[in-house]
Amino acid sequence: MKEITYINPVLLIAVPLALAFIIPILKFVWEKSIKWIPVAGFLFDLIVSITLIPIVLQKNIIVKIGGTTTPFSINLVVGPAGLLLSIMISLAGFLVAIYALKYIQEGDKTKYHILFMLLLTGAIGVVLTGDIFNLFVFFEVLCISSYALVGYLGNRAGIESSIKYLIQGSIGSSLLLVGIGLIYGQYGTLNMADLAAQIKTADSISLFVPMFFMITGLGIEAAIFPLNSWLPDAHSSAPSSISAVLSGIAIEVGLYAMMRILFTIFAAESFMGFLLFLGVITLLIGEMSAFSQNNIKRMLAYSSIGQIGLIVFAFSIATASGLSGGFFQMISHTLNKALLFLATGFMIYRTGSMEISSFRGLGKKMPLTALFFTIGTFSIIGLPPFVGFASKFLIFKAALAKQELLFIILIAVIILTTVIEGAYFFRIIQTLYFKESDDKSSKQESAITALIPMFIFALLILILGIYPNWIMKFIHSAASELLNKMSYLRSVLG
Amino acid sequence: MILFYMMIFAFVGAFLIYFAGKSFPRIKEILAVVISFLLFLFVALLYGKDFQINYHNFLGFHLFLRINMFSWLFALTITFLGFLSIIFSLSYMKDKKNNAFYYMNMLFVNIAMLGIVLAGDLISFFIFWEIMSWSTFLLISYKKGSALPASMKYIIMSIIGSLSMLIGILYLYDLTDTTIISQLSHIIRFINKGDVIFVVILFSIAFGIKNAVIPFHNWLPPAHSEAPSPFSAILSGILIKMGVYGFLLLFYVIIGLDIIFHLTGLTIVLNVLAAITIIFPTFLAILQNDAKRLLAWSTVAQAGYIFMGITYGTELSVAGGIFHFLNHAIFKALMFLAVGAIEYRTKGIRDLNSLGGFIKKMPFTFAAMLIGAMGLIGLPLTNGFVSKWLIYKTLILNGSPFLAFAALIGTWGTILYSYKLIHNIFLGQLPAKFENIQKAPFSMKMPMMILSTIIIFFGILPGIPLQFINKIIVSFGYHPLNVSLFGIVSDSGNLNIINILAATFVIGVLIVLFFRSGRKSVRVDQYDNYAAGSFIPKEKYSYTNSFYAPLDRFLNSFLKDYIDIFYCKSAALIRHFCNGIRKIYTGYVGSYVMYILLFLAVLIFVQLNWSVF
Amino acid sequence: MDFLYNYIYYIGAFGLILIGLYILLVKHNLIKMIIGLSILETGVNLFIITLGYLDNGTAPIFSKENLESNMMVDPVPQALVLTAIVIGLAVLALALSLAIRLYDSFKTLNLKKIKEQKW
Amino acid sequence: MNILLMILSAIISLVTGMFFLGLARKIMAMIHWRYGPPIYQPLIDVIRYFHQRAVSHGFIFDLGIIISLIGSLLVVFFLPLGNISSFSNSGGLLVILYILILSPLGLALSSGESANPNASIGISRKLILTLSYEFVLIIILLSLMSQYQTISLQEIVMLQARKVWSFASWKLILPGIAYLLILPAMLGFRPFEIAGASQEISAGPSVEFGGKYLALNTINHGLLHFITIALFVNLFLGGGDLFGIFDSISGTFWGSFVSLIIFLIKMILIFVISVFINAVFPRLRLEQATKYILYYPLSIAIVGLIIVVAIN
Repeated sequence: MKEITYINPVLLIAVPLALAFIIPILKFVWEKSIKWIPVAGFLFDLIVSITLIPIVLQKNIIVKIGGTTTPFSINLVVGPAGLLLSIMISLAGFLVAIYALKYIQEGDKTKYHILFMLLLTGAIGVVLTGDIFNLFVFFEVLCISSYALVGYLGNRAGIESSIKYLIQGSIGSSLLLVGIGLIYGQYGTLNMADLAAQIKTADSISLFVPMFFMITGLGIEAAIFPLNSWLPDAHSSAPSSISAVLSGIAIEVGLYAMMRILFTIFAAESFMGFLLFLGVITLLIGEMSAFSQNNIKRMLAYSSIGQIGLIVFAFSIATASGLSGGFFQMISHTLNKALLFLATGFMIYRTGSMEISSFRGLGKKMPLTALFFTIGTFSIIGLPPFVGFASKFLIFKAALAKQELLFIILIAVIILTTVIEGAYFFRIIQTLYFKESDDKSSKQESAITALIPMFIFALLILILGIYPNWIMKFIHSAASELLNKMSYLRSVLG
Repeated sequence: MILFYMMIFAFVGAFLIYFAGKSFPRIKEILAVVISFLLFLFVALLYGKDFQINYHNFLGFHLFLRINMFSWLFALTITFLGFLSIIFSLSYMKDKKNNAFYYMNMLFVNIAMLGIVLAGDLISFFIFWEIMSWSTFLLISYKKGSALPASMKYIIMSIIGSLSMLIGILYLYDLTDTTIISQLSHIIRFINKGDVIFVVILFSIAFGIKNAVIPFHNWLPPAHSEAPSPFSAILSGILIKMGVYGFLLLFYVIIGLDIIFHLTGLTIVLNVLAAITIIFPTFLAILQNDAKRLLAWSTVAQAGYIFMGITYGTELSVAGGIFHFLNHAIFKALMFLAVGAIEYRTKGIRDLNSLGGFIKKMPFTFAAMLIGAMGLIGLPLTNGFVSKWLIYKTLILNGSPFLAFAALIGTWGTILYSYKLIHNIFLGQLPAKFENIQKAPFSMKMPMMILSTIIIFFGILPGIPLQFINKIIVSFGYHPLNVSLFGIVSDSGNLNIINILAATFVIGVLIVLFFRSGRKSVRVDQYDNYAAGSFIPKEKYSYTNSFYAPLDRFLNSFLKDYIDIFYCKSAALIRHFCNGIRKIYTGYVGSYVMYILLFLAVLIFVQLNWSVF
Repeated sequence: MDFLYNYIYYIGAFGLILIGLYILLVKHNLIKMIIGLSILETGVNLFIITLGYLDNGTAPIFSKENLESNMMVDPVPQALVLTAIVIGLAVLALALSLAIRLYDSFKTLNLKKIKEQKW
Repeated sequence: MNILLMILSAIISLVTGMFFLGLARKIMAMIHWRYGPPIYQPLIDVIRYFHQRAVSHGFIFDLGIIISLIGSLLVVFFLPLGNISSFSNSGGLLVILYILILSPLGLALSSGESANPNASIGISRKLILTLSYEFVLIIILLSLMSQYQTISLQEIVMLQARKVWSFASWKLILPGIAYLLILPAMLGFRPFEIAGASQEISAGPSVEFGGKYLALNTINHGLLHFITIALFVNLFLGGGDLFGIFDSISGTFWGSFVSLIIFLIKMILIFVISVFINAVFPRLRLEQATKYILYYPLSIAIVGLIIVVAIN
């Protein structure tokens, strides 16, 4: 068999990690350059990830570290699903890093950039790893850097949210570790494929208890309904660039890890019915809580909860089209929410307030920022021709393809939440464009380095909304990889 | 591909207007007029064509554009009214800031509606439907202030509707494996009745909301009255008729005659809804004191006529429904434009109680309004007469006198509110503050003139539009009507406009001659009135105020928009509930920890005890 | 007694975990909660160690000729715990430094009184 | 031929209308124990008005009254007078219903422009009153049209004429009664003399009319009396038919003549009854009148329609 040469995916993790630790050294050498390090790192990741696409579409890339044969070595499994997320992460990382060039003005910038890189490196590690303990470790890298970044501004809200997030997150990781321990105690392996091979179906209670521990642990990071109390605080108190990454990437990575464990390791079909409800409840609670918010970032944070609920719902349909819908919704949520938070960041910077009512007349003062914000909201509500429509469309289609009354009822609930979502987002649009502000100061657009990433996000939203077919093949293979446990096993264990 | 290029051209044009408007303010108006006129021309040139093209592939769905007689008629109406209202906007929008945004959205709405009627499959139908919804939202919000809650109402209703339609489309797709309209119409007969009814209900919510059928009408009055007037004309004239188009498409093209009227009870329910939609809004319109709100309620009522026509399901009624759509588009647009002209000259006053006597100041607008009102009432020799006649006739002859009663009494209500509108704006005393009101500018007069002419033209020669409509109903599977140039021939009562025209003309000439032969009268001032010796106060009060006071007293006690009140109450309730829900995020970490542990504990407990999973 | 003898480490580990959770659930003082977290993590670590622990087992190094692999302690959990301890330390350090900042801002460590971020 | 018939029916209606106006005054005078004016007095008045100077308030002031008269005359062509009918084939009852609108609308436009408060009040009252009796009238017409399954008035009259008596179908008795009950309101007689209340609002809509305007208004008034009663006679009293006695000569000139005479006699009878009612009742207030119409005649008419529909 002819070997295809490709860049080693380990670099996806290694390069940003190395760069992250170069930053403090560089600080003494050339301080001005440090803010470009994340840009370079994630641009590298983005390019590498994209070049890997054609290879991954044919077969998964397995990278073994630490020698020996598969179950006993630490390995990376770069499948379509993982690569898809890693592209999303590096894309978001790259664009948000550009945004941060001007946006991050206060505090110790060195620390910001280190933590930012660590956060996303952790995220890439989580999606690419093939080993549950490594998953835990990367997860902790992600979590700890996000605890710190939430409190980065050092103001009252940031510190408070950060400590609350830390407490809940630590409990989550402890529970995850307990779950990993329980699994290891039974099967003596940490390799996901090996575990999956040993666990044919999840039936005994001894499997369910670790599963529950792991779900709860990951669920905290994935912000599923009763476990998501940290999210509104953390996302609203962090700097907007970090909120964008947390909302667009961190929780989705948590969700991905959870789904990977559920689908690949446990193959817990019967649990999906429960997750279906959990997803819808998460959606409902998130959107309802967002409905009467006056703080824009809190509103966006609650909306993220809602979106996560929708993604959980889509994954829990547990069909190929459902999973495709879920992945597509992940992509669309990353783009939308990142765009919204980025636009909001400069709007808050401009008005000095997070109250929605203070955004009056910003449509005139910051026309482009307001326009991008509007595109983001339209997309997140699911209006064509934006990407949010395509993803919601896929989810509805997948749910209705089940042809069960239950799904029709759940979809009715989802419609209700979309209506609520529309209500609060359109209210902001009205505030931006159709309410006169008292302040008559002149036009002052966001910084150009902020507008470029926003523009790219908006462009992607529009293009993917009109031509969703371009990524459908990739998404389909991601969905089938996640759904089809056996092929995953075969690709890893050989 | 010409259709596709046309749409692309239009969208690009709309953007061009926006960006050109930023740098060259003059160009955007010219561009808007030219583009809308070209669209009208394109569509007009497509007459008689019948084809469909695949233009895009969206998530595995093939998207089509198609044109045939049915969509051509709607497309022509859309582009025509779009063109006229953009001309009207030239002066209406002249001194408003940010009108590039307005023109762009105006074109967006028109293109989206064009897309709806040209859509050859349900997915592109839905996509254009949604584009229409949000661009309409932006336009309704345009005037700020009280327009904001109105547009919120609109967009929320609209989202509900479009989502339920989306579910309907996907449900249908699951059953038939296609969304292409021409294929659906063949496959649909293999589906069982229950599914068809379910789909019809889902679609009916969407179309009913757009068409403002009664339990879904409440967005319309505020939206119509708060939108800029040229857009109100579009909104009332064609945008809500997209619901009509949808119903026609669903009932007659997709599902087909032989199935839809064998669904038990469905048509009865729809007809009763239509009757209610005629009566209540009519009487609510009488109570209104805001000119545009009055017209808005009238729109709801007239939409009820159209809905009645298309759901009653005989060839006469369907033809009448489509014809009434066309007519209503024309005369209601005309009336909104006339009110817009008043609003423009009075700097935004449209309160009927404070206007009056404008006939001396704006005679042309008065004439337009009068002709529009005559069409609305349906007086013979105007277009509204023929379409209403068709609907009444079939209702009576097919044994639905109660529906006919609703329709006929609705007409009398129409007289009352139309007269109130005319009287309170144009007749009666001219308040002193309006002494210096100017005539409407030419760019406002021109669309009004064209529309007025069409009203009379169609009223005298109903055969011309009816021939197109005949082709449409034949394509639905009906027998063609026996249409002559001046009316309709059938065995149970003919309609012949030429008789009426001739008689009117002769009598008119005779009476005028007779009248002129009398002693010449003297023009007097408006205050030179007979008051049985008493003094007529000036400026003290306006007796256009509460014109139908006795009726108001009588109706006000029980006639309210209960449905709107109900919706508003439930919205408030939901808001309250939502506010309560977020209280679970207490802010205390201990409780959050408790949630986490409870979640874990419940999962384990449930599995241990009942082995659910 | 046999049960207790066999499972004493597990009982101890889960006892610690439960104590940690109890503290997190009940205590309002941030420092106490951080202590709770620490206990929780210790419990988890102990639990994982126990998984690979063998009574009288030797280190998993083939230092003598006659060593069988089933007499060795499983090395993997120990590696895991080492990592976990490091992570725990990082979290603890971060938590404590945040606690200092929190006290600077709010002049209290009672989390019941620090509820600005809610709803 | 048709044109001749048209002219003929126009003349008949104009003359009868004038005659009705005179008759009403005469009968009222006799009830009051006066001599009263001669029966041709309205005609004299019209001629006299015509030569008097009038004030005009504007173009619509002129146009409205002309429209009003056109509307009234048009309706006449659609009404079969005995066997004479000119436009029976142009849309039927529905067209009549619609052209009936023209007359009050024209009047309302005309007096609306006069800017006289009394006129505005009068129109408002008239329209409201019309709305309320129109409820009843529509139901009555619908009962007939449902009964005979046609919208042509001519056919209804013919179908009824074939029966022995005009109330041939007992199902139509209730609608007939309802029509009788609203007849005074349609004629504008007391107790429904609300719009043109001369003592209260100076004859309401026609307050500003003088000279030739008043002349046209008077003619119009007469015509409206004629139309209202002719419609009733056509719908319920078999038109120009009397127990079928003259069936043998139908189709001939004499047959038409006799039927016209019978038609007119029936009309006069009904009119006289209405005038009696006018004489003995006081004027109601608008609310009272509306309530009355919406309670009694409306419920009778609805019951009638239900019966018709149920049996068909």
